[in-house]
Amino acid sequence: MEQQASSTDQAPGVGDPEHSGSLATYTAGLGFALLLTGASFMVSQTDLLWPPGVPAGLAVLAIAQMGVHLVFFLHIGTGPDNTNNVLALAFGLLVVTLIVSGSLWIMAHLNANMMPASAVMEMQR
Amino acid sequence: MLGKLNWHAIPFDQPIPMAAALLVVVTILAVLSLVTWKGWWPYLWREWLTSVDHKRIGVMYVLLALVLLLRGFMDAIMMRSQLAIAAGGAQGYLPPEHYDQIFSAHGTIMIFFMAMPFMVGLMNFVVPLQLGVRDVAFPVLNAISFWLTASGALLVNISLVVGEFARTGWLAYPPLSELQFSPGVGVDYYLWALQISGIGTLLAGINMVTTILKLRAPGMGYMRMPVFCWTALCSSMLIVAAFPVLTATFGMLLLDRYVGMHFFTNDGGGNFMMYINLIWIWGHPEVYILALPAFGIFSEVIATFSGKPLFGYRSMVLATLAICVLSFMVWLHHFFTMGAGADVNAVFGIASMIIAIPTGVKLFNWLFTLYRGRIRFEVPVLWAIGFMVTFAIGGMTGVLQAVPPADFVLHNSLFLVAHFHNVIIGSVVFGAMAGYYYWFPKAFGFTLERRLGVVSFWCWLIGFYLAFMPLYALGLLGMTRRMQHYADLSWQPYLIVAEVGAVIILCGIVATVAQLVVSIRTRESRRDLGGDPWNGRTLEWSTSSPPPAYNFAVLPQVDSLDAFWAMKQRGPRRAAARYESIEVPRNSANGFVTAFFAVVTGFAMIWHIWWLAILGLVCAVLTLLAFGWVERVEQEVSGEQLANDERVRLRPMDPA
Amino acid sequence: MSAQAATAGLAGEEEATPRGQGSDGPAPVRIVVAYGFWIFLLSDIIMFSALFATYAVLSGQTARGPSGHDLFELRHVGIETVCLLFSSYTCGLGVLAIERRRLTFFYVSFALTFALGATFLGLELSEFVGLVARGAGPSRSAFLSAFFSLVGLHGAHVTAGLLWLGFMVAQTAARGPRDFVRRRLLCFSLFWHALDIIWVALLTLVYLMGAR
Amino acid sequence: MMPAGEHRPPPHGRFQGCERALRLRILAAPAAACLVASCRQAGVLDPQGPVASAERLILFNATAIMLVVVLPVIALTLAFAWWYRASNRRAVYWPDWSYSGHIELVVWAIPAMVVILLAGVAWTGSHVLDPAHKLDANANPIRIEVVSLDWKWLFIYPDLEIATVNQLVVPTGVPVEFQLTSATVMNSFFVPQLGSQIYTMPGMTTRLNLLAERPGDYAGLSANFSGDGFSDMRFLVHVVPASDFSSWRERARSEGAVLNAAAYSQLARTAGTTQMQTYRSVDPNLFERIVQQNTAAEPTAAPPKED
Ligand code: HEA
Ligand code: HEA
Ligand code: CUA
Ligand SMILES: [Cu+2]
Repeated sequence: MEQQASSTDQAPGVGDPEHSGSLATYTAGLGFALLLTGASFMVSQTDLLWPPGVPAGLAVLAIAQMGVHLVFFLHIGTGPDNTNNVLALAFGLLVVTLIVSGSLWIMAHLNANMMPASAVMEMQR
Repeated sequence: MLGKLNWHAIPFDQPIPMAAALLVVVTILAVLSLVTWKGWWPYLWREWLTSVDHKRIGVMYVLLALVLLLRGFMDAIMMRSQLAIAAGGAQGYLPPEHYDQIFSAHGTIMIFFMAMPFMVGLMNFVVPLQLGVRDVAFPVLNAISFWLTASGALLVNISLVVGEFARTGWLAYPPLSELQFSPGVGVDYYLWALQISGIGTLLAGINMVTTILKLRAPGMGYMRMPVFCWTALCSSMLIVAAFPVLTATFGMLLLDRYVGMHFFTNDGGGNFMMYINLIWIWGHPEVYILALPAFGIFSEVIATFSGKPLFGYRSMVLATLAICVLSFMVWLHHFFTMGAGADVNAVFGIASMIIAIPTGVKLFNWLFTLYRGRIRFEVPVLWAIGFMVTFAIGGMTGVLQAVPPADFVLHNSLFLVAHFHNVIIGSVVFGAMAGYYYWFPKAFGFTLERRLGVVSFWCWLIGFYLAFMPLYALGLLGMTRRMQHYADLSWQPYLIVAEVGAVIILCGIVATVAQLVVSIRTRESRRDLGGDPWNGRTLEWSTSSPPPAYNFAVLPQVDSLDAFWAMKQRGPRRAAARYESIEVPRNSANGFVTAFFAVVTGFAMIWHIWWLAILGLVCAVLTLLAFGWVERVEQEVSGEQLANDERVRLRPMDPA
Repeated sequence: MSAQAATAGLAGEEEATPRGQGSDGPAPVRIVVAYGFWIFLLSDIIMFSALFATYAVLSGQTARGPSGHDLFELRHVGIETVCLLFSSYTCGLGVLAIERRRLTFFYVSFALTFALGATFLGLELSEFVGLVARGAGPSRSAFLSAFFSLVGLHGAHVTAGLLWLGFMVAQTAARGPRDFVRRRLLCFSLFWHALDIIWVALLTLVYLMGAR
Repeated sequence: MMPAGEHRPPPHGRFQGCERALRLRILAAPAAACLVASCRQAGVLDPQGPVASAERLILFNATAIMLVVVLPVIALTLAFAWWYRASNRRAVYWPDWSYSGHIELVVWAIPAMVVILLAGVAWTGSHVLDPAHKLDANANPIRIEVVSLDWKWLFIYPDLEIATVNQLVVPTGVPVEFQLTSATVMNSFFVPQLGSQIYTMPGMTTRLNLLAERPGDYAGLSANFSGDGFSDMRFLVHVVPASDFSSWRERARSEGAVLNAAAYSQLARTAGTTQMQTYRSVDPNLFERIVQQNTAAEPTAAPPKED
């Protein structure tokens, strides 16, 4: 397991400085992140966006920001040297999606089927 | 000062647990004094307790699993005996408080401390050898993983003597497991033991994934990895993805119990359906975490002893990956009867059935590996064939329960109990036994006695069918699980047959133990000098038995599937022209010491001894930091020494 | 090495295999370590996702107690967010600095990271204390149990991160920017960035959606 | 449940009459042969209502569909293992054979076909036999509210204003609409001969629709472990012709105690099972109050509520 330079596979955040992490990428990442955060606050605090659309808007902004973090801070790219990292990430995201969306779907059905009428009223407060 | 702990925690007034506890304590003391008397401590400490060699750790995992297999079986036979007599008005010999602890402990131990360590142990031992590398990615972490698992097992067994174990079933559903309904320490033992060992398992999974993806012999592309490595990879990926959910779920239950939160309580807006949902998000993948490595073992065994490559390697890999992903999409089939509604039930039911497709493909591929083979009936093949037959039945009853309307009448009945013993024993236990026999010579340098192995197999097979087929019938007759006694006398004959089956399994266990003893005593006549006792196909057989600490003096060059088979076709093995020096990791007490403090912390938390809990935690963290402060300098093995070793090793293999 | 990789590629077995993967033996330590840590981070994110799901399910269960709308102060949360984002930036700069062996720059960056992280933590703590003082503690309702646990778990990670940061600075000072030290700094920075990602999800789901 | 340290063995030995009948039935048939459907059985294989009949049929169908594949697999496993044993010199040996596109195709296709068929059964079955799905019948349905308590069952007939414990009396041919909850931990309401079980959960109401076709006594039970007294948490389902049902109702109306808040509280607090019992009148809102969990009848050892 000696250190060798010939290998071209990568791990997240690793790489020769010119290649992945540089002052420019970090600064750009910070800029994007601040911008997206600001947008999120704006969307949630003002009525610029059609109110029923706000959750969707917030979700999109959050996903975009996570993407920014992954690319600019964790240097997860799509190059051939990154396949393993991306595959692992994809598997993780699949699991997270299944857990969250599956749970919410199941629990919504259970609650809808089981709440006595009065409790439904109360829940909507 | 001592929290809730006092002398009443020890059940002096109850003869059965006392006797069992006494037996355990006496055995432990006997072993400890033997070790002391023989002066084996330095050797044990140096070679085992602080070892970071993946082979040693693998062996310790398996040893832990075998010991807890015996504990789990003691529970099983107590349950079977109770149910054989507690019919009609009879109450049997175990009152409900004990019976409930016993089935909870049996399920917990068998899954977490028998099946898991067995599979993780075999993966640990075999995977680096099959990949043709010198160790796992993180050897010290590996030791920590093992010792944390052992810590959990220790805590569960302490509960036998000090206090009590959970009486809530092996998954501790709230609200029964909430403080309101289970005020004792039983559930806390359960939770802390599983939290601690769960972290160990998670770390082991991370280690294994990294090893398989990043450390392979030169030339070993993905499509040249042995199938066992593929199944180990998928199983470990499932560990990495599922165990965090378990940790979170137990964490929430702990917060409910310790600081009065309301995640799953009946009051305060809690919703225990969420616990059931989360625990099965972990629970269903868990059964494949156990089953996949077993499938891998059978793939290796069937190919080796049929003298043929595995049929349909690509299909096999694809099926494994499919099972890995699908197993995260079916969890609701464990609570069809909660009332989520037709659409939800149907979707999850169908998703469950879809798993039968890749599993069926595997079965067919094994079948066609046997086809036109030249099968040598060594013991592992017997287990494999027993598995194929048994698992087909158990899988079928699983699919049956995946049909929601059928499950409405089968859920929680003994039919379900029969299903899961059918698949678990049929795949995991049979697979573990096959792997144990198959790789034993690699680990210890001599083969196991064959005749007793055959006896053990037949006892298990017959005993299994007698013990569990009647449960299918009983389930259909309306007998539900976790009953301490029952009114219906017509059930008794079936339960007596089941008891007989368990006793026959006991004979199988006796044969296994006898086999081990006999084999050790007659090992000289069964030395495995060539390192390849079964005419194997994969790289673990290319090194000596037992392998040197560094596994391979020179990393093998891989240019096809079944790499070692291909090498053998090319002619006898030769020493390399030149040996370069290599580095092997040094021993580390990190794992053992950390785990010691983990046990202390867990025990203190269970008994609400807050100062000790904090002390234990701080010490555990300090241990990690202290070991992290120094740079680990690996140990070098020089080229000359390697050349020397290799000369010695190759001598008996030399055809000339 | 590379010639051999080429022949393995020609064998047609593994088109999907990236260069340097499997076909030329074990990966270098640095990559192994970072990859293992990446897997760990993914598992951590999955653990959070279980808590997120629980929070989403329980967020309406206020047991006639206060709801998010009554409790959350977005200005506070905005400052916390900015602290975390800037700390991620300084952390990244610190790692760049150590890779170029510019120690002073490294220490300054990490000191800033620590300060920003500690500010975040302080703000979070003051929020928690305020809630408890108003009778909205974790045992008040299922919603608050889920809130405190989810946000608290992130806070616990930040705390662990700060301890680790301190340890790493001490180790760098004592050992210099050696290979194993830099490997660990790399892992630390991955950890710190991942906490940001979790915070983004938390900010959106808990605060921005909850405060409406 | 019980305060820690106090272990009261639950009483047992109820349902003597029912048991005797079963015993006679079973003694007549050797145990192992009983799986054959022709032999009269209690349990899932002896359905007494449309739901249970449909579920048994699905059980049989699904098993048969799968056996079509599983039996050949088992037979081939044994046959191949036997024929290709190393000592059989007549068997052909192909040491390098490991791939055949045709076989691969078949190998994926066969289980896939079986699963497609089963998936159809599962989809329609889930919908038609959804426990919340009301049953079609000529008679007007009867509503029954079910409460699981610590190791006993309370049945409230809200329209008749009577209640029973551990005994459920229903008329033949009349659809029964159950609403279920629990005043303690989770249990599962299950009458194997009538079909589908469903969980009972505190603070929630589940729904179940069943129908009994023939008069008789059927065993009911909790199918989800709920603590020390679980094994005795059984009840008797007494299915009677419609005329008998009305006379039972009249009798129940005139005898027994009243199930008011105090009586309920008494019943719920007594850990352990009790005899079968009927109440001649019941507070019409009791069920709703139990679901709301404000009956002041929390089981023992309950911490004080916060609100
Ligand atoms: C891996 C999992 C596993 C295994 C192997 C077993 C094995 C057995 N189990 Fe199982 N069981 C469970 C998992 C398992 N069980 C679970 C999860 C539950 C549910 C718990 C709950 O309800 O919450 C359960 C519940 C359960 C019940 C309760 C049923 C009920 O609810 O009413 C019963 C009843 O008898 C039972 C019986 C048995 C028997 C007789 C065996 C036998 O097959 C035992 C076989 C014997 C051994 C496994 C020991 C072999 C030992 C060796 C080979 C040692 C060799 C030693 C050396 C070489 C040194 N089990
Ligand atoms: C190693 C463990 C293991 C394995 C491999 C399986 C495999 C399967 N299990 Fe099982 N299961 C458990 C362990 C396991 N299970 C445990 C422990 C429980 C209970 C936990 C508890 O409640 O305590 C349980 C419970 C359980 C339930 C819940 C029942 C209930 O609570 O009411 C269900 C329901 O769908 C189910 C389904 C399945 C299915 C569809 C498979 C499939 O993967 C099976 C696939 C295999 C085959 C089908 C056979 C081979 C295929 C062919 C020969 C091809 C042709 C066949 C067809 C196309 C059908 N299992
Ligand atoms: Cu169970 Cu709502
Ligand atoms: Cu499952």
